[in-house]
Amino acid sequence: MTAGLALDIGSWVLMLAGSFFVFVGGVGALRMPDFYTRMHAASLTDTLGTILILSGVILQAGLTLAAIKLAAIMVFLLLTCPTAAYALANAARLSGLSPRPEQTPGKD
Amino acid sequence: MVVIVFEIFLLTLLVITAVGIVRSRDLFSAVMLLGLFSLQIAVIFFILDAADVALTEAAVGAGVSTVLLLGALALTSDREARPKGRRLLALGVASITALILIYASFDQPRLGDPQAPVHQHVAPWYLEQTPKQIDVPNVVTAILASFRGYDTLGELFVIFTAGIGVLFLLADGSGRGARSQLPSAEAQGLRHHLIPRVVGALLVPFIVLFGLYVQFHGDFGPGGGFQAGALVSAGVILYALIEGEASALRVLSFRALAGMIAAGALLYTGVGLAGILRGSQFLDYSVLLADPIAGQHLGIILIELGVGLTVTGVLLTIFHAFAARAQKR
Amino acid sequence: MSSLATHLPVLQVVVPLLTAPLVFMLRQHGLAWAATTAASLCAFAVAIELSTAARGGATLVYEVGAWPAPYGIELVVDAFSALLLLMVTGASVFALLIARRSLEAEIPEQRLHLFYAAWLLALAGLSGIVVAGDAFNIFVFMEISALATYVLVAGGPRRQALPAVFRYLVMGTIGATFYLIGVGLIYMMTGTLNIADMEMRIRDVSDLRPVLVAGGFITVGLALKAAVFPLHAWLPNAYTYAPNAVTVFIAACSTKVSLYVLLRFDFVVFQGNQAGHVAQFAMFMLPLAIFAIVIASILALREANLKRMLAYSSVAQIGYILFGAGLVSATGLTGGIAHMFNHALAKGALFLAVACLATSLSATAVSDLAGAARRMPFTMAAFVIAGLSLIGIPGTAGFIGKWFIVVAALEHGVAGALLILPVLAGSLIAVLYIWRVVESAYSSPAGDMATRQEAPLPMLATLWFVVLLNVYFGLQPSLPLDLARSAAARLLLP
Amino acid sequence: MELLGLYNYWVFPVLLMTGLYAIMSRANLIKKLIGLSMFQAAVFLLYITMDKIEGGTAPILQAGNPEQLYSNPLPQVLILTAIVVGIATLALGLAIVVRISETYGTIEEDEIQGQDAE
Repeated sequence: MTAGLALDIGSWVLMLAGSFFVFVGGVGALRMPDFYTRMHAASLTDTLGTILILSGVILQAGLTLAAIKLAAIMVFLLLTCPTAAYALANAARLSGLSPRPEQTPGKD
Repeated sequence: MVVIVFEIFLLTLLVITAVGIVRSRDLFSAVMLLGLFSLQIAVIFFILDAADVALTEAAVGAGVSTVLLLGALALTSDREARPKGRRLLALGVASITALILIYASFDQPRLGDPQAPVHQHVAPWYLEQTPKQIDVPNVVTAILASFRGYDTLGELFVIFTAGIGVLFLLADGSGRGARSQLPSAEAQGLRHHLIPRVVGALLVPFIVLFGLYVQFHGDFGPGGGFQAGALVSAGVILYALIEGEASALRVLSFRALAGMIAAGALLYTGVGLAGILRGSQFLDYSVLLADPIAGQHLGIILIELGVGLTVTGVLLTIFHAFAARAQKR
Repeated sequence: MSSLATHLPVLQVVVPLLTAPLVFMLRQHGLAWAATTAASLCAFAVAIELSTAARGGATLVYEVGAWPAPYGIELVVDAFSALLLLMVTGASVFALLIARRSLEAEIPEQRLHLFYAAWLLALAGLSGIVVAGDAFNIFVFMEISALATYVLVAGGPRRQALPAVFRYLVMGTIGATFYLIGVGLIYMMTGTLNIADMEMRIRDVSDLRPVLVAGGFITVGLALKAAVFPLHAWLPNAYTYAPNAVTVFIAACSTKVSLYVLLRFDFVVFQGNQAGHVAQFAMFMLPLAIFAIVIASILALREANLKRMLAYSSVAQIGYILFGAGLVSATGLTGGIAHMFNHALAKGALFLAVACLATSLSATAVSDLAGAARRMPFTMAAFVIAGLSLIGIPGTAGFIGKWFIVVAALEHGVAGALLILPVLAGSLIAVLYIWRVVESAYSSPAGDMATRQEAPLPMLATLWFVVLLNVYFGLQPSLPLDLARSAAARLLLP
Repeated sequence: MELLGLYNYWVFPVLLMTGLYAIMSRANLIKKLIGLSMFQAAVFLLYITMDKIEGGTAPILQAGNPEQLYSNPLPQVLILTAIVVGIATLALGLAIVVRISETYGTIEEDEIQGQDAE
């Protein structure tokens, strides 16, 4: 019973922490001054946040097939999220967007 | 209750996205928002217990149609000119029609009402008979492939027609000319970007593997030939983007794709005719084997395979037809 | 053979459907044409067989997959569908007989096999709609036929074909989606998709608003696809810029198949529930029909392009069919349904003549036809007879349907007599626009137009065969009339 | 609460008509096709809303749980087909747009009509 309770608490802590990071990422994407900083805020926190949330859900699921599937999704996200962020930033750089905030017109 | 609140939130978000799509003058953002729209609506479908539809909408709406739209944008232009006139007429027609539909809604059964006619007639029969007559856990697959298999045959031919149409309009029809155009610099895909290339190459086999899983696991969980076809072609398209079109065509040439398209369509129709030849009706799988339930299983696997083949073939053909057009310019 | 006979309703669809992937793989255009024509002929034979059975009063029902009716999909062939099947498969056969020569001039050789595959899919789609006994199945086959028809029209040699087909695609998809919404609302209120089952269960529905709105959506959606008067914007350009053989095929049958579904739903499904639904249908449709007859005829008269003139005339003729149906009487419906068949014959023959003209004349405008009669005397003679049939001269097929429609209107007394005026006006205008063509063609030629250069013999033979059919069915109209009578009786069954 | 159960049926016409508005009011052919996609997707929502049953789950039968309620599988099957029809229409429409762009050099409807009127 206490082990179950500990698992519950652990998973909730992980999920809440994850939600916090995702939320921060959202605020960052809204409040940061230019494209690169916004993207930076969104991508980093998203990767961390989703992984924390998924770990929490895995703890909830226990040792089942669902947990293995969730772990697979986690690995997938670990690979794709940073790659997508890189590709996005690279595409912006190639299309001539300068990383200096004073030269980029704000998003209208 | 929580689910309903969540759903209402998502639906509202959906409306906002829709308005954003219409207002955006940049077609590229409109296409991206449309992909987002599809993902949101897929989540709503999932909440409403339609797992198969959610999977398909995510694969098709957010995946395939976005790729096609981007391909078309690359060949045309991604800015929209300022529209002239006709807005009032459009607004009038749209509002009146919407009001008529809302007027009708007040007599409609509420969301989830177990007394609604759709839950009283026909549907209970499917839920009851599927274990007895077909014996697959996924009732959606049972209806799709067997009870209403004739509709799915039609669906297969719809996508077949689209493939023929795109080939007719965009390719030169011989299936050979396109290849000679390919090895240009642009066809080399993402070769010069190291990180996406490595990660992408890592993912391709898993995407194809997942596609095959969805193909053959469709009897038990969400999935089936169409979703599998969309996933496998997504894998191959990713491969084409990384390694260049020519390499993708080396794996699956235009000719091989055409063969897949025709083979899938013939396989499905052939299974249907086998029903007639064995003395029953068109598309009756029960007579395929001595045991009716085993016959149903065999029939469902075969026709899902046919759907998977044709869908993969058509989607890849369409992708290559658009891409080959780009190189000709 | 008797065992095969029970499978005829499904073979009607499966034969062209199965041939399409084969033709797609053939690549050799002569073989592709031969296979397409052979499959069309098979389908035509099946349709003849089915119509013989239907004329004997039989209704053939086929359960696909051997699943019982409201759960599985059911195919139903009765007199009405048999008549439509004859039109669809017949139009395909006659159009294909001229297609070989006609299409080679218009479409690059290496794409022809794709084109023939699309042709077969259009044929299978249209037949599939006609035999379907399930509302959703109709949607699926409607989309097969629609997509295939877009491909066929897009094969047109002039660049205007592309915007025309784009508009056709958008409006066709809106129409089909409206139909889908209507079917969804009925399904929501009845729980079934089978049309016969819907007819029974819709009587017990007490909440009427969704059913009423469903009726509206299905009627508007199908009217859009059938090019009923204010919603006909896609039709003239699509017919004008399509390849000539395709125009023969789709002008003869595609809009009529949508009208068929429209009549099925409005008379069979909704009539059970909506007291006075039929009256509403009449109030809504009769004015549209009259506008269609008068305005589209005038537009045809003012049109310079020969094919577009005939296309506007088609919009007007759809008005006649609806006019007959809108009178909601056995005679009126018989006339309307018979006119579907007879108009298909007349308009098919006219577009066949246009295809023959195009083999040696490059003219598309009516005024450029000067000397055509001297150059192609047999083609023009056929055009004149087909034109007489379109006008509705006694002794030609076009007369029969119009006669029944006039008689049905007179059954309504003075109001009916007034209603006839636009019908007669439409025929008079038809005389004028056909006369314009004839006058221009028989006027003295300019320069080298005087040399004789007829269309190739196979095309001419096909044209004359259809023209003679116009005369035959004008003198011996029992086949379409029998089928139309029992179709009308079925639609009016309470 | 009673009316909340109709929210889906109100969002459906709004989405539908947003799509139709885009088709009617915009001259850009790709924008029209985007509108057409939304227009079709809205109908999916209508059908899928019908399938939900209070307390039900996705219609994948669970062995050893005979009391479980399942949502209606039939609308889901219909919409799977309708999604395919939607993508087929979109693909064909885009191919036509690409050809129009090549022959006319524009994908704005009024400019195309202007060129043909000349």
